[in-house]
Amino acid sequence: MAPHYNMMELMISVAARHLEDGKTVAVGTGAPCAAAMLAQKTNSPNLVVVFEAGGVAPLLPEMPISVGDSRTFYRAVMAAGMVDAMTTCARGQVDYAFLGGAQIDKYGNINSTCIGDYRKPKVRFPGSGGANDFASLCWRTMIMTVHSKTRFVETCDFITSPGFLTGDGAREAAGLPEGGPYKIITDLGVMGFDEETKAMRIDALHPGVDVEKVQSETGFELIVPDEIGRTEPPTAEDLRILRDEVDPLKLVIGRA
Amino acid sequence: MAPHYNMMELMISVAARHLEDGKTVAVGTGAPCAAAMLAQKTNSPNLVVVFEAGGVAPLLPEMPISVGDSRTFYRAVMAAGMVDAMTTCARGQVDYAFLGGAQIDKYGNINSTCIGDYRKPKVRFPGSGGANDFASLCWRTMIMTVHSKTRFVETCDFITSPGFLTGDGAREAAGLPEGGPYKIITDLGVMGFDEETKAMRIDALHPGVDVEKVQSETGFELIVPDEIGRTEPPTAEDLRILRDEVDPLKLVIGRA
Amino acid sequence: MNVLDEGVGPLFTDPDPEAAREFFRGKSRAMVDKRMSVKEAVERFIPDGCYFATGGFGANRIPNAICHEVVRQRRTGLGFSGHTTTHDFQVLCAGKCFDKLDAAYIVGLEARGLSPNARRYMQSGDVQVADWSNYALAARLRAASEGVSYGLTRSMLGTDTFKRSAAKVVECPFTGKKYAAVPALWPDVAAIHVHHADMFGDSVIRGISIADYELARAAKHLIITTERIVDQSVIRDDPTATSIPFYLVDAVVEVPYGSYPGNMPYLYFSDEEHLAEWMRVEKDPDEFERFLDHYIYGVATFEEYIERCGGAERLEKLRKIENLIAD
Amino acid sequence: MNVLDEGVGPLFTDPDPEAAREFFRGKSRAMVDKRMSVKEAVERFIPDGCYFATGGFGANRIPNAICHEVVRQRRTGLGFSGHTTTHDFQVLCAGKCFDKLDAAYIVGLEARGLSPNARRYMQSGDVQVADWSNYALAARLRAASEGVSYGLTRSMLGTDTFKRSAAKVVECPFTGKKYAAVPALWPDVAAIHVHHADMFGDSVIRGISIADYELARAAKHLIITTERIVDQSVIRDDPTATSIPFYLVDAVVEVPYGSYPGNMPYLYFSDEEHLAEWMRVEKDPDEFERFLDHYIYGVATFEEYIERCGGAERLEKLRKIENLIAD
Repeated sequence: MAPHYNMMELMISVAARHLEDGKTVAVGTGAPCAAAMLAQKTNSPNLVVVFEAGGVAPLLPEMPISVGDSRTFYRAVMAAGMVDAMTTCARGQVDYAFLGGAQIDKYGNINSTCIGDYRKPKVRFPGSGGANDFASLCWRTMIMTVHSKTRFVETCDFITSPGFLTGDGAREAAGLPEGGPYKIITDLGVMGFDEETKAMRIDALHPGVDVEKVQSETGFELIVPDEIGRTEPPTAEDLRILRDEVDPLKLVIGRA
Repeated sequence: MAPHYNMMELMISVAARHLEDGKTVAVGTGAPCAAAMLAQKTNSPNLVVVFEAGGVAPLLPEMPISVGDSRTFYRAVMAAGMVDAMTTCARGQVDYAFLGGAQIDKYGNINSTCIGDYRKPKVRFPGSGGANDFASLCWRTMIMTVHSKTRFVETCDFITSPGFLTGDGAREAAGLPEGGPYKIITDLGVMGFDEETKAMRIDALHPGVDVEKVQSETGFELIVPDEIGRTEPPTAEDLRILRDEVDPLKLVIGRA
Repeated sequence: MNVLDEGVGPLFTDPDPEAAREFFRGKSRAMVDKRMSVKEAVERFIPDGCYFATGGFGANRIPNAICHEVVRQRRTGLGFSGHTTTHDFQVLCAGKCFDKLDAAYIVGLEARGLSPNARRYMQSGDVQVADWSNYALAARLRAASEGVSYGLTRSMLGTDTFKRSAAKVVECPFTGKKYAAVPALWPDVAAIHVHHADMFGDSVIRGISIADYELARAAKHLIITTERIVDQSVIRDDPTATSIPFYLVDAVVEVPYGSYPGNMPYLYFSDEEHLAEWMRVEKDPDEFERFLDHYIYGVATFEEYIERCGGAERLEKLRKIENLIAD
Repeated sequence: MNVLDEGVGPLFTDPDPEAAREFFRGKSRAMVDKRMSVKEAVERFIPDGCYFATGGFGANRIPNAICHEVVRQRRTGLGFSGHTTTHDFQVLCAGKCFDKLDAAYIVGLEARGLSPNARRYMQSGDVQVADWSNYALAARLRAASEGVSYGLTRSMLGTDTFKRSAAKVVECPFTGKKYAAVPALWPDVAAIHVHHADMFGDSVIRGISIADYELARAAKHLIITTERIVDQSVIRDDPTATSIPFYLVDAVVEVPYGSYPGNMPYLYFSDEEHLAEWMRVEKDPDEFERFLDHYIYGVATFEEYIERCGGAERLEKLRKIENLIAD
């Protein structure tokens, strides 16, 4: 009998399994941080967590509120600065980074800047922060988001952070290093990107979700491969670690 | 009755008086360091001494042997790095720097790299070290050297560090910031540079030295202004400080 | 110079290294007592219309006493930038102090949500904006700190962030690789909050440095606020720990809890309740006006503000949270 | 890209950032025990023909145990660079280990004079040289550390140092100013001597850092020699002090007195008598051969070398000199 879990617990568990051992991950607050912590306690004990403001490999005592707060370098091996963190990405030493945003298009480009006219926006969001840097410089960017038509759009109002831009070869033409979006973990499943066209495809679906449902919540046509995986739900051990060790205050997993 | 002094003591005293209060000076080992220390204890208590390897405003307990040894940041206010030291020069925050070399031409260009064919030199010297950086980036470079025809040459075998290159406007044309050689303190006097042509001229002569003597020890024609100053010999107080406080082991002043 | 592409964003500051060198040439390196009050530091070094930058990261080690004073002195027409500006940005938006902005991260407070008043201000069209990434902004400061007029990064390429910046695309003369060339940023004045400093300005930061190493060197004038002023012997005992030397500094202001309600590593955690109150009252402009009258305009000093927020008792609680001490 | 001028010096390493990224992609970030002997570190990471760089500054905080082992293992055909290389350079010249050289400061030992043997080697024509300034070389490492293929400096312009370098003159796209563009330098391997490190490579340097922050990040492989290995808790107690994180490091070698006869700040001063002996014996090539047999080829380890130089008694004297303790 599978244990009961909520959607956030599922998404975090699925994200955690994508983080390979012996690699580096740049995380923000919330779910990505929980995913990295869970990975360290399960499949990837040697996963190295870094924060954009300078914290390297902290022993996180609790969830940070800010990617620059004290927790992000609590008993860290190094409390450096932003230039060090970002140039580590630029040198090719950061494998994964987690991004979020208000809009994402089929090439994984992300908008976190504004809706409407740039000069007098209908809605102004934070902008890049470190997101554009991570999306430009890390090997594999990961996105965790709810899946809806307002979020998965044909065209972003503003491309804050690069995915594959206009498709295959576009990153290289723009001067960006190899990299780009890797997996998008949503409340419906896991999206990936086609190796040739770099357009978004369905990789796997959560239990009980079908292709029609995903497509209906997406504002552009998804590639539907012949074989679509099923995401593995969190194990009892995943849930115990997540609830007892990673997020005992339920700051993240309590929200779902 | 003037106190007795040797040539090195004279040169150091003269150099010290050129270092204004509230300014920064990048020094090497030996006489320049002694000059900066003497200036701090006489005319320029707020002179800030910096070293190219990163030491800032140390309380020098004795003469350094290396511009990167422990003495250069003994009880310093900051022990930084070379990039910090050199970029401080580049930003325009270092006023004076002392240079040396095997050859110097009439525009104050300096050779500390080689004599003869570059690829298989007759004599190989250290090269730039930090000298080219100081000569390029500081406001006023100072040179302390013995005055001889083999040293003051028409053409350097190799221009390691820039003076005024080929004369007025040449630094700007090459892309160098404003700056360049300021005073050359030799065992015969103090040489400066003509404001218009940027060619070397006699500023002042040491007691007992005349124009003919200086010109005969110089491999190119010096500009001889109508008015030539006389260097002031070290005062008794200068000598006391130099001998008792700055260089009690006579590492520098004992050599002359 | 072949420029392959360029952003259309405004450039608010002069990237000419000669102008910066000339400025720095005239700035004294004398090791003199630079202690003054928050009020005096703002009066002397942050005039209307100047370009101001904050150190720290959002609500972490921010020079909040300076931000409050800028609002209290009703500064207008400033240029502004900072790294992941959250609460500092919120405070300056409250006073509508700036109308030119180099934005990297604005409006939001990270996990705490978005500031209603900052959004209103940024959606008003009253602020001229250039967008950058956090690293691009750091690279601009780094270039200035190096005395050169531009820096290089591979961030921003191919995006609207690039388009709305003032960057240009150039090619490497060795490899042909494309880079975003970002113009050096020399702020007229920066404020950085540190753990301790001597009266001359030699400063020590504990924990992450964000981009404050670069900012301290790029800023033409530098205000240091410090949790405590120490004798210079403390600095000279451990010169490895110094990241800001005195000759960069114009003002040294002792402000215990100067990052409040932000986090100060090792000393006090952020006051999440008070930050939540800011977010709540901002929803109603009238209520927010009363809030500002109570907490900023109606007090003479930052110490009074902290007093109104709960004073010593509150601070003791934040000290415990910071140090993971259970109540 | 308009190149206005370019040096004719050789470029020994590839400035392509993609090649470097690909290398670093494959390098593990796992926090594993990296302790090994000097012998093993040199065998594994410094093969014949690779490009090697030393940290420190001349005879200050140099990885001298590694330099001796490189000579003892009779490495040849190396590329080499370092900042104000003095005694480290002298040691490698003794073994004729390199034949490609990025020179900033060579041959001399600062106030100690010029090395006769290093001069002979450099005047032989057997070494291919590019000349740089100290800062230009640091800027090359810094560019590599930033993951870009070139850096900018206003040094070297207008001189033969520029001409004999591999730099190029480019123009700023914002101001038209000229800069020397210097190609990123990613050494195949670097060795840096530090005060303490944990077994994973997290390293702490006390005092000036020279260009070792940049070198540690630029080097593809990194050997840390350390005065002592500490438990990681020592590192985690004060993460602000760490300048080299474990993921940059390939080998951690505990070598007490590893900078001998060079200076190690706070621990021991340089052995000026022994350095003077090097200079003296170098005058006569035959005597120098016997000297090298005695001190390098004829010993199995660096510890034996130190023993032959006077061992504990000598080191105690250098400790006193360093700490200004009168005998």
